[in-house]
Amino acid sequence: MLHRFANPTRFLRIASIAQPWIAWATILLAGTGLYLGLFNSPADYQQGESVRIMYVHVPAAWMAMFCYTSMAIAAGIGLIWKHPLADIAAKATAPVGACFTFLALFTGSLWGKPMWGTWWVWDARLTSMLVLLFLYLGYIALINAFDDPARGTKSSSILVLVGLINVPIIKFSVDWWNTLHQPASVLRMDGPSIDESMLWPLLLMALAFKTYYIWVLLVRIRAEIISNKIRILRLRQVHG
Amino acid sequence: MNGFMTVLKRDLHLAIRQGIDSMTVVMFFVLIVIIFPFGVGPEPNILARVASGVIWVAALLASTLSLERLFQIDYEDGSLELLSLSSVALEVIVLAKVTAHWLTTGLPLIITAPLLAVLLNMNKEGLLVLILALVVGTPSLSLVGAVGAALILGARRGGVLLALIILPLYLPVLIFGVSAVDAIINGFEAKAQLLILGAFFLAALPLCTWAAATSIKQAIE
Amino acid sequence: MNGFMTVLKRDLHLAIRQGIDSMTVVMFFVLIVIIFPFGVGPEPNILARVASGVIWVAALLASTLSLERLFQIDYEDGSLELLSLSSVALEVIVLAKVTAHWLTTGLPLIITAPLLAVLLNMNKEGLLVLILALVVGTPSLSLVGAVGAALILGARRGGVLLALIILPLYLPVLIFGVSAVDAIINGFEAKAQLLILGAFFLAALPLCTWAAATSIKQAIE
Amino acid sequence: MNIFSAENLFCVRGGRTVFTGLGFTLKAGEALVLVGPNGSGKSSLLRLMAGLLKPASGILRWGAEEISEDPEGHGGRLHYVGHHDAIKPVLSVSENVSFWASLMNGGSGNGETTLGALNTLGIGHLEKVPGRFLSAGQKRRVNLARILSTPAPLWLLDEPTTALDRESITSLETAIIHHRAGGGMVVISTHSDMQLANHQVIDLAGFAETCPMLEHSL
Amino acid sequence: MNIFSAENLFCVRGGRTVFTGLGFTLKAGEALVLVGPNGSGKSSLLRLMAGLLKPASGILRWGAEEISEDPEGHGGRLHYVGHHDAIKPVLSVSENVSFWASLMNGGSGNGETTLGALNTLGIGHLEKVPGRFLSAGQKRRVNLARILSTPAPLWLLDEPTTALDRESITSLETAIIHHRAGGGMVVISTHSDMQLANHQVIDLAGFAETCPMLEHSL
Ligand code: HEM
Ligand SMILES: Nc1ncnc2c1ncn2[C@@H]1O[C@H](COP(=O)(O)OP(=O)(O)OP(=O)(O)O)[C@@H](O)[C@H]1O
Ligand SMILES: Nc1ncnc2c1ncn2[C@@H]1O[C@H](COP(=O)(O)OP(=O)(O)OP(=O)(O)O)[C@@H](O)[C@H]1O
Ligand SMILES: [Mg+2]
Ligand SMILES: [Mg+2]
Repeated sequence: MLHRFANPTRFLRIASIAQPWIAWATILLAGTGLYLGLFNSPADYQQGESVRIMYVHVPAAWMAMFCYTSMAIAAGIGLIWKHPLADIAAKATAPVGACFTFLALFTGSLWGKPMWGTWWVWDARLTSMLVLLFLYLGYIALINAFDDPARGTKSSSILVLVGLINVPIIKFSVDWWNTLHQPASVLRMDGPSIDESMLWPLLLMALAFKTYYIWVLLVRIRAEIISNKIRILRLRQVHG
Repeated sequence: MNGFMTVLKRDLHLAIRQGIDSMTVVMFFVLIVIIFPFGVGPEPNILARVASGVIWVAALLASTLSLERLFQIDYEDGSLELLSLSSVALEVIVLAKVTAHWLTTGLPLIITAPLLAVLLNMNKEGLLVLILALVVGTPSLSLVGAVGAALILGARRGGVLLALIILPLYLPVLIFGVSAVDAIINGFEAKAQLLILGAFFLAALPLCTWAAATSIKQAIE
Repeated sequence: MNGFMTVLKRDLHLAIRQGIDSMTVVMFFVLIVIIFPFGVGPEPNILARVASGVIWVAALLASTLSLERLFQIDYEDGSLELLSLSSVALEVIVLAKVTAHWLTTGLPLIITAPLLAVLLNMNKEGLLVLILALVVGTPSLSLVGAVGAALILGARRGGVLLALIILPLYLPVLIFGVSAVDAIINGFEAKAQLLILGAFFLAALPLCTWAAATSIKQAIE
Repeated sequence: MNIFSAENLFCVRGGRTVFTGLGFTLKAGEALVLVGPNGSGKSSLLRLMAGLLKPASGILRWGAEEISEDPEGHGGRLHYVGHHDAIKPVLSVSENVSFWASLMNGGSGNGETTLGALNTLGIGHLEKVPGRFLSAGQKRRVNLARILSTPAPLWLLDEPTTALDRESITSLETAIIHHRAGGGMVVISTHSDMQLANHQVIDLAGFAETCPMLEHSL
Repeated sequence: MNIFSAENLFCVRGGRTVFTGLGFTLKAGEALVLVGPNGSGKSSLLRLMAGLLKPASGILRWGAEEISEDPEGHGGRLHYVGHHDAIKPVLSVSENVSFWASLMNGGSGNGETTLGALNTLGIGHLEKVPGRFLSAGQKRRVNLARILSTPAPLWLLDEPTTALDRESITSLETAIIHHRAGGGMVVISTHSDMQLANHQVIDLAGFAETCPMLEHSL
């Protein structure tokens, strides 16, 4: 199954068909989600209007972890089955994931000021999230630190796999240590414990973030394939 | 097993011949700890409060710096290729080199740490737990660091890059190492933290050996 | 002068080609600053108290690590021999390389520092003086570091040894840099400290250039 | 009897095809010389043979077994001499050589064979000299002494004569004759002319791709 | 007319005497070949000539002037090729070469001469390739292109043929003939036989100390 998509020409064809659809889906989902979240949902009885940060913060935080996990899976596939496309997908995911992580940290801080009275506290959830940002940045630094791109890809793939340990730590940090941050109320074993008027816009936004990720991923993979082609063409030119 | 001992002996041999190496790491460790009061001011109660943290951070940094050359020199002079071509599994060789590294740098740090702790006004119970925590924690540092050292082989900016990669991974050791000491100082038990450090080591042992060996294999392609 | 510009341009060129390099140093700097709260505990008032010290110590370490390869790579690939054989005085070449180093690592540090200071709860006046002190102080770090980088050429344990050599020499910069910020925060003037930092730089400029050039000549014998 | 063979080797480096469709068969006692202009892929082929590099496609075999299936076993039966001499500056010449010997033999570096190997290459008198004091040619000879000090059926030598004087080249040639007489195989890349009796030659220039653009390298 | 000469050179390395009482005189257009077994001091002598190493005693002169009096001036009039090729992996071949040219000329690396030098050594087509993609011989050729791209009266070449194929050696020989025809001098250490017309030879083996232990090395 995988091998069918591993062929870059076929991938490029499928990608160019899928891309506009995904773009429209993103815009639609984000539009409805934002409208519902910002104008059509109640302010929280405890948190007031600042609760609306949630509609960006929570999906961004989910995506930060999701992107890292996908990156690790792609890197693993690239390492074991030597799939060039998987390597490229991992590489293309990193900056997106880093941005989501940054967004989660940033909106979290914004939210923290009214809620906890400070931009930042050094607790387990926030810290492990910061570590995640550094894992992303370390990956990006490592993949670019080699003269030979193939070397960079392999080295950084191993790094992602080792760093994967951090993801469960982020997820369960609120359960294992008592932190300021509130525990999971959507993604938990016994079903969500959040009011439906807030749940819906949240889920829409989460979906929008996901389609946005796929959209950017397609664009970046195509760009990467093309720039590789250019590199090879240049090599061919100079080597005569 | 024979391969393990041969490589371990050779690495210890090299370290002893080069004489000042573990001294250098210890001195760097001491230096960082001593430099710190210059930064935060010399009040004893603040110092005592941050003592365990400073010592752990210094140990982290000393370990990072000393790890940079763990495989680098063998890589550059062609030994690593030959080692990987020997009939001994690369994982065993990695383990032997990590052991040698810990014996020549981790151990001296553990021996020095109590002195520094006293200098920073740490009390006796704290001291004991600090040593225990270092004994359980520093092997993990060497193991995790070995992965970093293997990953950066052939990269352009070694030292800083290595630090960037492994410091985030060191954080669990730092957090539990410090909190073990703080727990005891504040009159709680430190057993849980020490157990977690031990578990971390047991998890790191196979994972890091594998990851380091794999990265070395692809570095010498 | 021409020789200076040629070498400066080439080093900047190399740094830009390797793109992410100064980013790496900045990230290391940020990481060290961030790691400290883990060690010393997260209480905001303690953090604010040690903020300037932590930032300076991190700058020192980032500078140390990034300096390791200042001459190393040129030494290993034979470029340093050829540079020293060119008709341009070795002192000029050293100065060009140090300038390039400061532009690609010192400057980014100065730009990042304010952000970190805010994270550690430093106030606005302190922030301003911190930047000023870094502007006057970091060139000295690059200069002093260059001497260390030249001294360790060909030594076996680069990174740690370098740190050991130059960190003590960095102490004056650290002390006056920190005390400038502390003075302002506590409502005093910081002018004296900044002037001393400036004087240190002026003294380091000829002295370090000469010392680095001399050690390079020795190293390539 | 040992046979070392390959078929249809395809080597890509830095996204560029270096050679394609290369094969060879080497029987016990035979020698293979790789020639070709700079950059034609001699070093790359030797690294493929050692298992240090993986071919983009094609198979290398020892007897009937594929070497990619047991890389450690393959490493144990060959000696590789590359561009770097793997000499530790702080260890003496004999310590340098005997470490590799004992790693190969599983722990028993034999002092006598080490000295014998050094003498064969005319550096017996340097036995106690630390590696850092050696000239380029002396280092190369120490590296060659390493492969003489323990037997292995397959020698892979990448320009082994670099920096060697005439006399050492002759010693090396003699050593190769002995090795082959004992059923050993040897693959050598060289620009200068070494004297080998009845050897096969592969000219790498003949296997260069005219069109280096590759689909699968993306 | 330029004369490069030395008398009574005495070289100590690692506490050991390498050679003593060595002298030579080299006039414009002349060539000097250094031969001798491994470790006899060829590389050391070349480094002495370049001013990279200081003799324990003895004097090197350019014309009447001692080179130790103006090391920078001496550095400016020579090209040295050692064991390392000084090639930056991230710079393209032509950037690598033209940096050295512009350093030598005080800021004006001429694109045309660079390309000319590359073409002379048959690597004009690699002009835009980053250094990291080069094989051993290609690197060596880039290093040689460096010395062709700016004129200097004295060439000091330490085993310049290392890793070169036959064709490149011929190009180098031709380049040396041109250099000498223009009044240049060249000193070469080599084990393989390069073709040079009427050159002087110094056999380093003749200058070795018989008793290598020296009081002053204590
Ligand atoms: C920089 C600071 C912050 C960081 C790094 C951060 C990080 C995260 C992460 C990683 C998640 C996903 C958790 C999961 O899926 O289990 C999350 C969820 C959440 N965060 Fe934050 N957060 C921050 C600040 C805040 C603040 C100040 C609030 C509000 C008081 C807040 C409220 C929430 C809520 C309500 C969720 C959804 C939990 C759920 O339903 O699963 N966060 N945050
Ligand atoms: N860095 C060094 N430190 C100490 N001794 C050295 C050093 N380099 C070389 N020697 C010694 O000096 C002597 C001369 O070495 P040199 O490199 O000049 O020889 P060479 O003639 O160039 O040999 P080769 O043909 O092997 O290149 C040798 O005996 C060597 O052991
Ligand atoms: N590490 C590398 N990364 C990418 N490409 C490389 C690398 N090493 C070599 N190449 C390229 O692969 C090709 C073959 O190189 P190789 O070193 O095998 O040649 P060679 O025949 O040994 O040449 P030489 O005679 O110069 O040693 C060359 O074109 C070279 O540019
Ligand atoms: Mg080669
Ligand atoms: Mg020599």
